Amino acid sequence: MASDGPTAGERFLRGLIPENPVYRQLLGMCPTLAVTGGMKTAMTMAGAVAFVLICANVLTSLIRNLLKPHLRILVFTLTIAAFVTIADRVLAYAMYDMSQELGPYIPLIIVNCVIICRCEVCASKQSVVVAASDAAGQSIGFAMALASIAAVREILGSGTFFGLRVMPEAWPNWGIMVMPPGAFLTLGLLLGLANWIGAVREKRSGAV
Amino acid sequence: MEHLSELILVAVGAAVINNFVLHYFVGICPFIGVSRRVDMAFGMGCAVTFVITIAALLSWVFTFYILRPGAPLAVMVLGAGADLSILSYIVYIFVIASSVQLVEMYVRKFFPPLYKSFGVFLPLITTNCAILFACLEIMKYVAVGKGAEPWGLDTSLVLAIFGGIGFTIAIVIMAGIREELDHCDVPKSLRGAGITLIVAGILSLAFMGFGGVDRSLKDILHPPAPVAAAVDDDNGEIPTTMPAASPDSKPADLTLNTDRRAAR
Amino acid sequence: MIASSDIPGKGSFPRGVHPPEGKLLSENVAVEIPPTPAKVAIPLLQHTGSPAESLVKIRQEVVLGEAIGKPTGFISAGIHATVTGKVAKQGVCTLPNGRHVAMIPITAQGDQFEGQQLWDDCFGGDWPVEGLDQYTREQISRCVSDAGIVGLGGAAFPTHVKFARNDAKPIDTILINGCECEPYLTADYRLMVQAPEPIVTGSLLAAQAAGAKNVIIAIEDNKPQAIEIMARAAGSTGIKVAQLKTKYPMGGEKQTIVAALGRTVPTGALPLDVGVVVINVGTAAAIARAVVRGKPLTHRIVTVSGAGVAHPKNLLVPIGISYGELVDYCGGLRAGAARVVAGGPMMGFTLGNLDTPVTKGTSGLTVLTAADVAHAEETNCVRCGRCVDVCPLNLVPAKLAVAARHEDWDLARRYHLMACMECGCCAYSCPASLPLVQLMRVAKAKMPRS
Amino acid sequence: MTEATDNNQQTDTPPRAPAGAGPVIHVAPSPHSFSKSLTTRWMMADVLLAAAPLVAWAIFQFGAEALLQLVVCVGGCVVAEAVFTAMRGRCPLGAMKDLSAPVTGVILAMSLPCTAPWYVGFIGACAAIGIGKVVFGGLGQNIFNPAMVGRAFVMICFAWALAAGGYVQLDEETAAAAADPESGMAMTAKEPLDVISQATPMDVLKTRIKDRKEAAPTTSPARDDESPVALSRLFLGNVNGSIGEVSTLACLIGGLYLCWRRTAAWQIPAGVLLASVITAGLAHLGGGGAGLSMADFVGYHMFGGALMFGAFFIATDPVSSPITPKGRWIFGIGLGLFIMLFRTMSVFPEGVMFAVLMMNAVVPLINRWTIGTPVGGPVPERK
Amino acid sequence: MIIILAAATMLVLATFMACVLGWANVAFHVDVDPRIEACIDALPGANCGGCGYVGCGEYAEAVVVDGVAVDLCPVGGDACAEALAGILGVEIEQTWPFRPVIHCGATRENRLGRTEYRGEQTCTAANMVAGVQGCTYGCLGFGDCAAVCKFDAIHVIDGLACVDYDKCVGCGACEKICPRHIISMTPFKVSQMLAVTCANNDFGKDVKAVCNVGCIGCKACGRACRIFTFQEGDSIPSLDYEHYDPEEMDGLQVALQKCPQKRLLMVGNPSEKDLAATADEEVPEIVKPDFKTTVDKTQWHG
Repeated sequence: MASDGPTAGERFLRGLIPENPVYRQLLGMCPTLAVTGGMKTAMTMAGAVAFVLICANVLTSLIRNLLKPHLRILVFTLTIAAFVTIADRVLAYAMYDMSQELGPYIPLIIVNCVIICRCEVCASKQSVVVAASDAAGQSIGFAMALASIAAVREILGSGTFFGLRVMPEAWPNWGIMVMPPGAFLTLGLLLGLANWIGAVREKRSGAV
Repeated sequence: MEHLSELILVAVGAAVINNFVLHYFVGICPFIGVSRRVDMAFGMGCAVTFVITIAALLSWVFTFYILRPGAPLAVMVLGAGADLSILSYIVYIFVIASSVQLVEMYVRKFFPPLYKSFGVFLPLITTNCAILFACLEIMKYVAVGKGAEPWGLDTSLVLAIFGGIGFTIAIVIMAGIREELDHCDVPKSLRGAGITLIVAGILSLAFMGFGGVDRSLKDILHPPAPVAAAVDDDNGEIPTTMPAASPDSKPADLTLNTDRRAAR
Repeated sequence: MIASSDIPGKGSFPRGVHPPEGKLLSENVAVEIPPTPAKVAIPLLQHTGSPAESLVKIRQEVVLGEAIGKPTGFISAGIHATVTGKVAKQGVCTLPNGRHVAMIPITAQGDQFEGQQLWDDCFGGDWPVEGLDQYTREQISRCVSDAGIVGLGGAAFPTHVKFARNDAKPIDTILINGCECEPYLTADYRLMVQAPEPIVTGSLLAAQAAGAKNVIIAIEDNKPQAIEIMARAAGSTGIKVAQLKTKYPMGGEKQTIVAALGRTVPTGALPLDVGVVVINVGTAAAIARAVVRGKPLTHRIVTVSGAGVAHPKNLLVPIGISYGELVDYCGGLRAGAARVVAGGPMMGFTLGNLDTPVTKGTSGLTVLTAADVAHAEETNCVRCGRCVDVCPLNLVPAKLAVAARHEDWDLARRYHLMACMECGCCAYSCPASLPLVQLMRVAKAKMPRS
Repeated sequence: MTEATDNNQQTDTPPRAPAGAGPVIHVAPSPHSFSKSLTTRWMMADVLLAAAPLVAWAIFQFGAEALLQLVVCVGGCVVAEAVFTAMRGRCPLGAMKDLSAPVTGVILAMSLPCTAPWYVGFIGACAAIGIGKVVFGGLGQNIFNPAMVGRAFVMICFAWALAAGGYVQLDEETAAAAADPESGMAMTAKEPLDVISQATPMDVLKTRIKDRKEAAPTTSPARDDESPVALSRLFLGNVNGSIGEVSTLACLIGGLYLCWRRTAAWQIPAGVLLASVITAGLAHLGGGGAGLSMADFVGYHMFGGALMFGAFFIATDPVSSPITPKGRWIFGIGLGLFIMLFRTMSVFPEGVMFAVLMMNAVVPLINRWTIGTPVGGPVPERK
Repeated sequence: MIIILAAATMLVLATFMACVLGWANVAFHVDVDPRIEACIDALPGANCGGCGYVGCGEYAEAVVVDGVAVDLCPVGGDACAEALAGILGVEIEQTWPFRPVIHCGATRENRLGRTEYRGEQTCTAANMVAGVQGCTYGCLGFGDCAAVCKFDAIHVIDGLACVDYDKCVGCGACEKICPRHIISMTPFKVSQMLAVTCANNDFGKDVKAVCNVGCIGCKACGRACRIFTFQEGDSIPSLDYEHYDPEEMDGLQVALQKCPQKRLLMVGNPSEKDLAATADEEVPEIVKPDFKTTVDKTQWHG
């Protein structure tokens, strides 16, 4: 399994849709729900996750032969924690308002299952290049998922997209969408939609 | 008395009003994963509460004595206050991971039946955001700057325990509903996580009813001075999370009367 | 006169339903005795327990009352020829309750006991109420056993078993069950009205056999005439007549015990466990006949009623006569007949084949029309809780139905599936027309034992 | 399997035919007798019937706007039901037949103010049927009361349309009058004014409590003692509010009809009323009485707002309430407590909707904890 | 200076925790059999219950802890059994593949005394209502077995359950669900097995009254071939599979021809044509679970 696994390119593509971390693997739900009130926060979060994920994957892959099995997870988390601290500080320096808005969700990247899962499943067994491309694929997949949810929530909830007004003036904002219930409902329904599309495609490919 | 009512406020706030799961979205993974059966959910809730308490205890100790600006350690070693808070994330996760592992091994060795019923959830908890979130919340109030009183150990523990209880309440309610849903004709694509999230959405809607209860509670516990209260009122829970009201579009504020009065 | 006030029970039990009674059709029709059928088919298993063993060979001549099957084991009962005639080749039949059993057909030959003569032999004449001490406990019990008497109310539990001596659980009360709560059925009512004396004698004998001090005859208050007649017949014998509320399933023995005595029989236990023996009025009469006259159980009163039959009647017929002959005697089925039910409409079993023989436990034949059984289309359960409001056992049928449909045995166990007695109250009152009783029956069959 | 069964029935040989062209008999499990008094559809129709006084009063009180709201909600629910059921690949007509969609529509309409724009009703209806009912599998399987899910959805979405502001037409004069703490209590004097322009009773109470808290306790005690809105007006319904909730009288007529028909379980409204009376009494004793007399304060809570409507029409939805009588008591009492908690302490003037959703969520747990013991005790363990 | 302090703090903390954990690892050590995990991995994970345990996990535990046989998994078949055996280091005993045989051969038109049935349309429910059909032994045809089959290997055709042996893996779910117990798991020594496709134990006259094709208990087959044995009180022959030898087809042929209810009694046996077609084929000693039968289209119910 370790040697004859998918190539780097395949792993990259897989992360986008077939193994999308949010819709397919149900990982990283906390940020998915918490920061998708608007596109800006969502994309910032996606960026931070991508940074941490890629760095952690690469580092894990580099040290994969040194790891004892029962200490593996501990080491992963510590590695991730270090990178998250970096990301947090950088963000606080560069985009202070955004960092305030994201609040505790940036440090919570440490326990984002996407990262630990990729470290465990992929990076600890694969070469650096494969691990990096896998991380990139997963990051983009994660970003896409966040973007889809944030788009729905921001457009319906605030009538804007990246802060720009896209709905007509008369559009009554759906206040619920930017609040916790809206996050749950949107993700729940989008998840159903994703499953449904997946099922339909599978049926179609089965029929052919 | 003052302190006690402070604790009550923290407790109520953490348990229901700003429920960890339904308001802050932390601990979603176990909330979805382990809410199939009521007894399992209850076990998970207990395990989380237990671990969260231990983690809060340790993280308070570390934050208070080592990490916060002006902590005794730095003063002792360097002779001056130093900010070690950059270490905080690493320390917290380290503390959580090791204490979970320790607890797991201990329970497994000495209470096998207990381990069988709830120990299996323990490894899952390491990556439970709720624990880290509680630590971060505590850090926020312990590592305050000059002028404010840092939280004591008791407040931190109350936050942790009641946060855990809030999590337990949410996950047990969810498990009750999901047991029922097992026998319902839920659309295939929504089964599992989808319907759970939708139910969580409605639950979170219901929990919004608690909005403002903490403030009223505060008023009851220590009645405000007549003048100060009017000003205080406008920083309510709900209005801040609502889209800001702009004067020409429709006002989107629930406490309309208050606002109008304020505007006047 | 009516002594319902001095019974320990409240005269009713919680919950239950009030289905339309339909008893008017046959309640005032005196018992008729149809001519002896040309052939009877006597199943070897007409009771709860193990089947009887055949004592006769093909072409053997038998006379009325001759034993043709001997009990095998303690919970079993003997079988007797119900006509005089010749045994034909043994075959099998499927009883309405689904038991597939061997039966002995007898072709009637020679002189038969018929008409008034039969009635007098069964129920007429004098019945002693004094001096019954001459029969010992064992004698009565043996007589009952030899006569093949089983509960005539429907469950057909061998009666002598109830009299078995058990010093750990002494019997203090004999409850004579004349409730007859099933709609349409009037067999017990006619017996009480027309032949109260053997019932009284039989009750006293039963008390003697069980060593019980109290005898209570329980009758629902929709049968005032029967209450009066029974009270008069009981006279100074010390038998009390209890007037109970008209309600289904008052005739279920556990409900009768609650209503009349205020005692609750534990789930899975028998009335014996609370010191009570419940005996149907018909059984009591049969006991009297067996002990006083030495005659086995060969005939019983059967109600043929319902809107689907031309002339509803109460008939005294030999056991083993086919249901078809009963229907034919009552003028045949009307055009609208849709379901032929052995027993009453609440707990009776449908017949697919009218050639099935009448057994000891057959209390009636109800022919329901398409309009009677018309049932609204099944809809989703809206958890209205009506089934909970009527369940005499305090169960939650709606949840049990969900558990049954999804085969969730944990849920079924949590909601006490096995306590259900299938009385049908829930299905009767379900607005969603769910087949609750059937679901529960299936679930009970499928539920793994552990 | 179904195919096979169908075939079975077609080709079955008829049983022993009785004399002549006899009837065809069939076999079936017991019981063979059914209570014909009630079907699921009749239960739904009962609710519609019971809602008739409310609807009549609403139209009398609020006029065409109420009618419009009703049409939008009922129409929205029916359309949503048809569309969503069709999306699930079920026959939409089959789902229509049970009348549950119109019931949801009526309840939803009754719980909205007449001033809410049409799309509020429509979106509420879609949310009610969509995320309140169809995702759970349709009638009988929803966990939450669909109408309340719909209302909560629009309440949080368009708070301005449903909260205090939704009821009050914001013309200058009324707004000023309502907002003025000095004249707020003089609302009763403005009776000739269109009811729609009044603040809702619960809002008045909330404001009043707040005012008392803020103002020095030396405010003129004379004015404080009178009820903010006369109880008789509250009872009759000559006040502003959601179109169905205003008239306690109509709610009582409809609700008692439902209880009499046993379409609604009487334990639930009884529990709600009991709990809220006691809680209101205690709140009054605890000093939260806003200066009213005990009777006025309790009566105000009883007759004002959606309490009666909620107790009789919303909470009694059988699907989302417990099934056992004991469970219903717990449900009703819990609901009453939550209503009073939300009314007195949260930022919302009214708590029925949140309380109902809250209690709906714990119904599975209540059911689980109130399983009765069978008569005769639990089933003994088999050996 | 701060950097050194931070590093020192981390180092001290790490050392401390490492010591504690290391000590705990020794002090709280619990032995867990790693083979259980390995077994769970080796099992197919269908959780079908075919092995008799609640799920694959439980079976894995039973295999390791209680030493239960490794070849109980019908889904995984030999490969799975070998894998389990490899994990445990034991030898597997070869067993015959068991397949369900339906002991009823009456299609709808052959059944007599059927009455329209209103109620839950399942066998289990209908079985509790008397008079649905005359024969109280035979297949009811509501398809509980078809519904329970996870492999789409059993179908109700003309009111009679028929096994599709191409798809069947022999999990035995149908055997367990059948309320009339007319499905039995039979060892298939060859691709075509003989079976008695009637379960009605009544006298010939009674059988004829309810079925056109039922076994009338004439016992002709028993006289013709000794593998047909009659249990005490049975009128239906039982097959003695222990002594079933495909070589001994002559006696079987005689028995087949002697059976008066021709169409029915021995439907498990290949028809003559099929027999001729397969007679020359080599009979494998152990039939692999993926064997195919060639005669599904014929009256092959055994």
